[in-house]
Amino acid sequence: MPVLAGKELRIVGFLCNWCSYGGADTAGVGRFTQPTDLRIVRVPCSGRIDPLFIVKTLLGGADGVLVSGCHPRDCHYASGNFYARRRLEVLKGMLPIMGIDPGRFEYTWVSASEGQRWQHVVTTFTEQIHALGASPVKAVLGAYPGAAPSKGGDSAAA
Amino acid sequence: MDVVNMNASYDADFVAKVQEESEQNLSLCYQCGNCTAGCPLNFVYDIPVSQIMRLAQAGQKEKILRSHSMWLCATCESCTTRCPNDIDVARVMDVLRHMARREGYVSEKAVKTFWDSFLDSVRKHGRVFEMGLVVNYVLKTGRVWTDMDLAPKLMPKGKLSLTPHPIKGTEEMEKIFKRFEEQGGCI
Amino acid sequence: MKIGVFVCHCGSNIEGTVDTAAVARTAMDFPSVAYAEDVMYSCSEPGQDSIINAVREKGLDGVVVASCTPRMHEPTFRRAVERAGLNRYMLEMANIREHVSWIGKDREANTNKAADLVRIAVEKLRRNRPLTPKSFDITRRVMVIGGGVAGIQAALDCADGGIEVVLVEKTSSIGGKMSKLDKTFPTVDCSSCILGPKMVDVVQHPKITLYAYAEVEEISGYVGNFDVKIRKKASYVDWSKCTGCGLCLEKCPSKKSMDYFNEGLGTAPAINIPFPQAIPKKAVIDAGFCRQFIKGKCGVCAKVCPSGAIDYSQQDEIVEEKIGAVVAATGYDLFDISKYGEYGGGRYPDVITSLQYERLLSASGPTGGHIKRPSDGKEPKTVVFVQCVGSRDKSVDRPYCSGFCCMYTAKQAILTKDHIPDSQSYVFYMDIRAPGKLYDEFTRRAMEEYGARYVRGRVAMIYPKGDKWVVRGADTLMGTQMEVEADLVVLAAGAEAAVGSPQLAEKLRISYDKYGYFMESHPKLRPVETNTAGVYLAGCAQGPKDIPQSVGQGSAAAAKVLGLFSKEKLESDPQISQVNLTRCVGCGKCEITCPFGAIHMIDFRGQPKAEVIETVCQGCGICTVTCPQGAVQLEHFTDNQILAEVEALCQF
Amino acid sequence: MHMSELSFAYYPGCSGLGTSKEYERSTRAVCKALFVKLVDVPDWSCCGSTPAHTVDHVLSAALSARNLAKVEAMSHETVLTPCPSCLTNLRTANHRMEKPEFRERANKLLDAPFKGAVEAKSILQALREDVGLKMIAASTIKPLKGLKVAPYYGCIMNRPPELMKFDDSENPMAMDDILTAMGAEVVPFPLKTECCGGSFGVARRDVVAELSGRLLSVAKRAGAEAMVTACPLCQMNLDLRQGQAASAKQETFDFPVFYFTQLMGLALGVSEAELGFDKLCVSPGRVLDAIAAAGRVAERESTPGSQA
Repeated sequence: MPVLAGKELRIVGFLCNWCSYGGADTAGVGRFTQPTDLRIVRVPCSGRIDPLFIVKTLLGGADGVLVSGCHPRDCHYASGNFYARRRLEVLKGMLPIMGIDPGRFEYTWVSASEGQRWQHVVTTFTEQIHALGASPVKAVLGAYPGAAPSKGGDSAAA
Repeated sequence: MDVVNMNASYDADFVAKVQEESEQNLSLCYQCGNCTAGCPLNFVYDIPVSQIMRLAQAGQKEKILRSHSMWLCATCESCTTRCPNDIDVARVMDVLRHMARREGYVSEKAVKTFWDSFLDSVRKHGRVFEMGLVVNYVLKTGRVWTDMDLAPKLMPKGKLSLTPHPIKGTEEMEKIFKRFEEQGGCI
Repeated sequence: MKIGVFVCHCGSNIEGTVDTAAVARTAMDFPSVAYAEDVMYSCSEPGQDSIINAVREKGLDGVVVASCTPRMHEPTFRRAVERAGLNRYMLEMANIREHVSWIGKDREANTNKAADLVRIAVEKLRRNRPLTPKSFDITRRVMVIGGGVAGIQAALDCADGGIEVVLVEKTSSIGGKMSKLDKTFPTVDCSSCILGPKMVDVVQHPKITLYAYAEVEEISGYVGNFDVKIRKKASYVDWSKCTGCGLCLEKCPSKKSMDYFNEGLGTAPAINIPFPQAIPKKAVIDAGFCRQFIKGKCGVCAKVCPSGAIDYSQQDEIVEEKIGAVVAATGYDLFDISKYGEYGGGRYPDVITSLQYERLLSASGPTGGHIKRPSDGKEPKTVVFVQCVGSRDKSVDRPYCSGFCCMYTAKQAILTKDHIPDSQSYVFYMDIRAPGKLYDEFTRRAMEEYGARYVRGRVAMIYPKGDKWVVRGADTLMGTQMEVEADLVVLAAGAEAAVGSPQLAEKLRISYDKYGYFMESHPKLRPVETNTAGVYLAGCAQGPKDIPQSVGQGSAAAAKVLGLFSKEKLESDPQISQVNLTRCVGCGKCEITCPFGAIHMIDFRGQPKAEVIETVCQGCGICTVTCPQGAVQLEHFTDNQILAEVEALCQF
Repeated sequence: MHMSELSFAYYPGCSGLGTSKEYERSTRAVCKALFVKLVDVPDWSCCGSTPAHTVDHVLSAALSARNLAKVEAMSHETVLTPCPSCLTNLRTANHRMEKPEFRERANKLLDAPFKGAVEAKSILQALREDVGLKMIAASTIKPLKGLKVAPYYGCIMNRPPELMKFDDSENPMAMDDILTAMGAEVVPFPLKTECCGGSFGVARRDVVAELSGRLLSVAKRAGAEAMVTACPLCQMNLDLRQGQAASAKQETFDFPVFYFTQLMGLALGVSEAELGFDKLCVSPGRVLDAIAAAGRVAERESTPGSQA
């Protein structure tokens, strides 16, 4: 539904299934209260996250993007989060060039056992985004016209 | 011993106040007794410190503020240092003293008087004038024989000067105490 | 496409803070959604039936269940849609419990958020396609890491089940902590008498290969087909020749080596066999103390060895094994008591750990089973036990209860009385934790029959007074300080994750908690499984446990392995990468980045193309991001699916 | 072996003007001998000591902050004080005033506000860490041979560790190390950090008699001939009130109680007069003579030809 006017901003999270998504589950099981802004998109590994997803999300009008994966060396797929770190670091540097406030994007590592840490990450990031306020993108571009396939098709076997 | 009726006697405001002023979470205490175990002053306490903590958890204000224990706490920090739950117990004892003063409970008059005389001296001269402090204390308590046995030891050493060494900023000191009192602080 | 949406109340767990009916109503407006309802318990039988019926009646070809985390019930609902006649991968879940109803009280915001999550699930599902798993062969061999009682049990049960076992033990003998114990609670059984036979079974079992004094170097592969490299550390003794006669131990001129088995009480010869019942009973040279290595000359052991087994030039050796599953049973280590400066652990000779005390009680120990205190070898008459040293103590970052200390302390108090009838034991405790068959009765016996004096309170300090040790604690029940002048003080040191646990977890690609204990895949329902298929847990590696619990877990892990291996073939998850040959330019980037070697280059009509080895691909999707052409796509996590989810969120 | 000179702001504390004159003097003498420059805080005032924090934490902080502000004005980052009680108050004020809200409340009581960027350190810590054992050993002219002492740190020199951030809170070693480096024999004293009774001497002499008595008898049992302290209040309780402690314990002590700086001064060759040994209530004569005698023996052995 539309973002609750005034109450929430649009924050999208990309979480790896094995550590951070589990950490968010652990936070839930522990009833660690969090702000309601965040919407989590589940991916198998932080290595699956294409920097383009984040750019499109931000250009699409999201106010913030949070990426979280397994701690370095603790990746379920051995080295996925190392690729992620490299790619996301580059992205962070490029955001200003695209006119996006780098403060609207953060990436972090949270393990499946770190429910409290997840609560902390979500809370602080949400506060950070609220401090920055709504993204100007919407005003400029209007809502994102729609994510045309960046590349590739629905199913590769086509 | 009578029954403690928790509905009636649990003083929530008191518990809240202690937690706020001490910045400590009383519910962290699981009554292991480590604070009491290490407390050097325990032998003169009427209520051991771990039970003071328990009474605080249970909101038993009256019982705590009437006790002698917090007046006899030397803030030696054993309890704070060894608490397995990282509670600053000594600070809680300090805060309880503050409350007792404010609410007019003084179970150890002599101790309070000595501390007051000390601060009087600081207020007046900016630095403690030891001789004056003792004299002041003796006058207030009427304990003429306080440490008379020490005088012959001390005097010939020329340690106790008979005149204060006031600082330049004495009125500045006076102002500190004045402002404190104006803001409702009580000494 | 016709999608059905089922919004779960989960009793009041979700309904309490989410208006599930409203979510269902909203979902009706989403594209392709043909049906939506709210369900009391979607995972219950009636709940699943209502899904199945709806699929059949409404002719749905995709299902979204909005309930708990997919990490919990995705398999359940996949089976349900399959029973309804759909492909099991035509299911998506929206996590509106752990990620919504349990983390906020604002019903309006929660309902709104829940609807959003359903929306993205629908958008993803619209782009799902039926998938069929491939099956692949299994290597029916298991590696058990750790030769403590849990590992031994797992190894024996697997082997008896007909599976080949590779048992890897870090030290030179199996047996673990249990082999150091004198007796066990609550039966006061002789520890080595009940463990010894099991240890012998291990070496004699035709299906068990034992690598002692070895560690896991590297592990690759996936469930059913792991490749491991095991480092056999140099013992400087050719074990194929060593008969364990022990002559070298007697003759070794350097007797100053650390006696690890006896917890540092006394010293050992530089060439040593840790204890008489050691399995394997083979000698190891401690190069740090051996004169041959320090001074470059000695060679006594080589001269006296009747079988010529000594080999100073021996090097570490790497052996490779192929296995299909792993049981991690690496146990625990003891809390370092010197962290309590006020107890003088490490400074005061007669303040020792509970495990050191076991060695003093044990007939095979340094004192031959006579309790003698380290300082002067005198027999202590007053023994004080201090519990919770490194347990339930936030200030040393050990907030958890180690579970077994209350019990072994009671046992040690009882044994003290048996050894020294005119002795008096004191036990400083906070609470007595004795849940377990005959456990509480046992702690009572320590007090009632053996006269151990229990004092409810922590100890603040220990200091010397003449040849005594003053233990100053509190008796919180009396509300007093309490001092005991002791001859010997035993600190019930808590349990810690074994040294190196995190590093091993990283090799195994399993998770571990902040204390280094391995994470089970569900705290209640999957206690010996991990989130990595084919890797199981047993014993204290997962958290502090006593012997029966560890043995139970050893057997449980074995049952899981036998269950896994009982299948003809294993099914691979079809959510894997696919190469679009028309787009692929054969640059080979994906082949390089794949952590599993699941991509290889093939020749396709004279052109190089990437090909995914379906049973090897683990579905991480790293290649998908790497491919500059977008030729590789991860099934069910395609770029378009993820971007569709993003778009669904951004359009508002 | 002249090292670059260390310079610190210096806060003597009230007792230095009276009951701990000898600590004050010997501290200055030792620092001079070790090239540590002490710049007095101008017109410093009392930190409020124990009485202040038993009344109110803001008042207590303000009394300390008045001095911290002066240190700031001197543009020194670090202020040294010999007195653990002053040290605790200065550090506590500094620590609590890191919180803006509290800082504001405390500064409201002051003419000149404290911004909060001064570290308070004990003389002991400065000598142990900034000067260091190497320098101290090298500067030792008259080793403290034949001296068996029990170093007593008092309860708040190292506690609570989170605040004091110096040495081991349960088994501090700074004085042990310094005195050993200067040739003294240090006996293991288990009650290094046990309370002596603090400021209860006047109002509750029974408390001090009992606690100080316990310290003295344990030190004696440990085989020490004297105690060494780093705290004016401890020293006064153990020395001046030794008689009261003795009668409480029904023991005789006659146990000299030094300030560690007095013994350091001795080893560094500072004249005894400058070190104020005459100010001690229990005469240290016997112990000092023993040191001197041991020193003479050592000299004779070291002078060539005397072996015959």
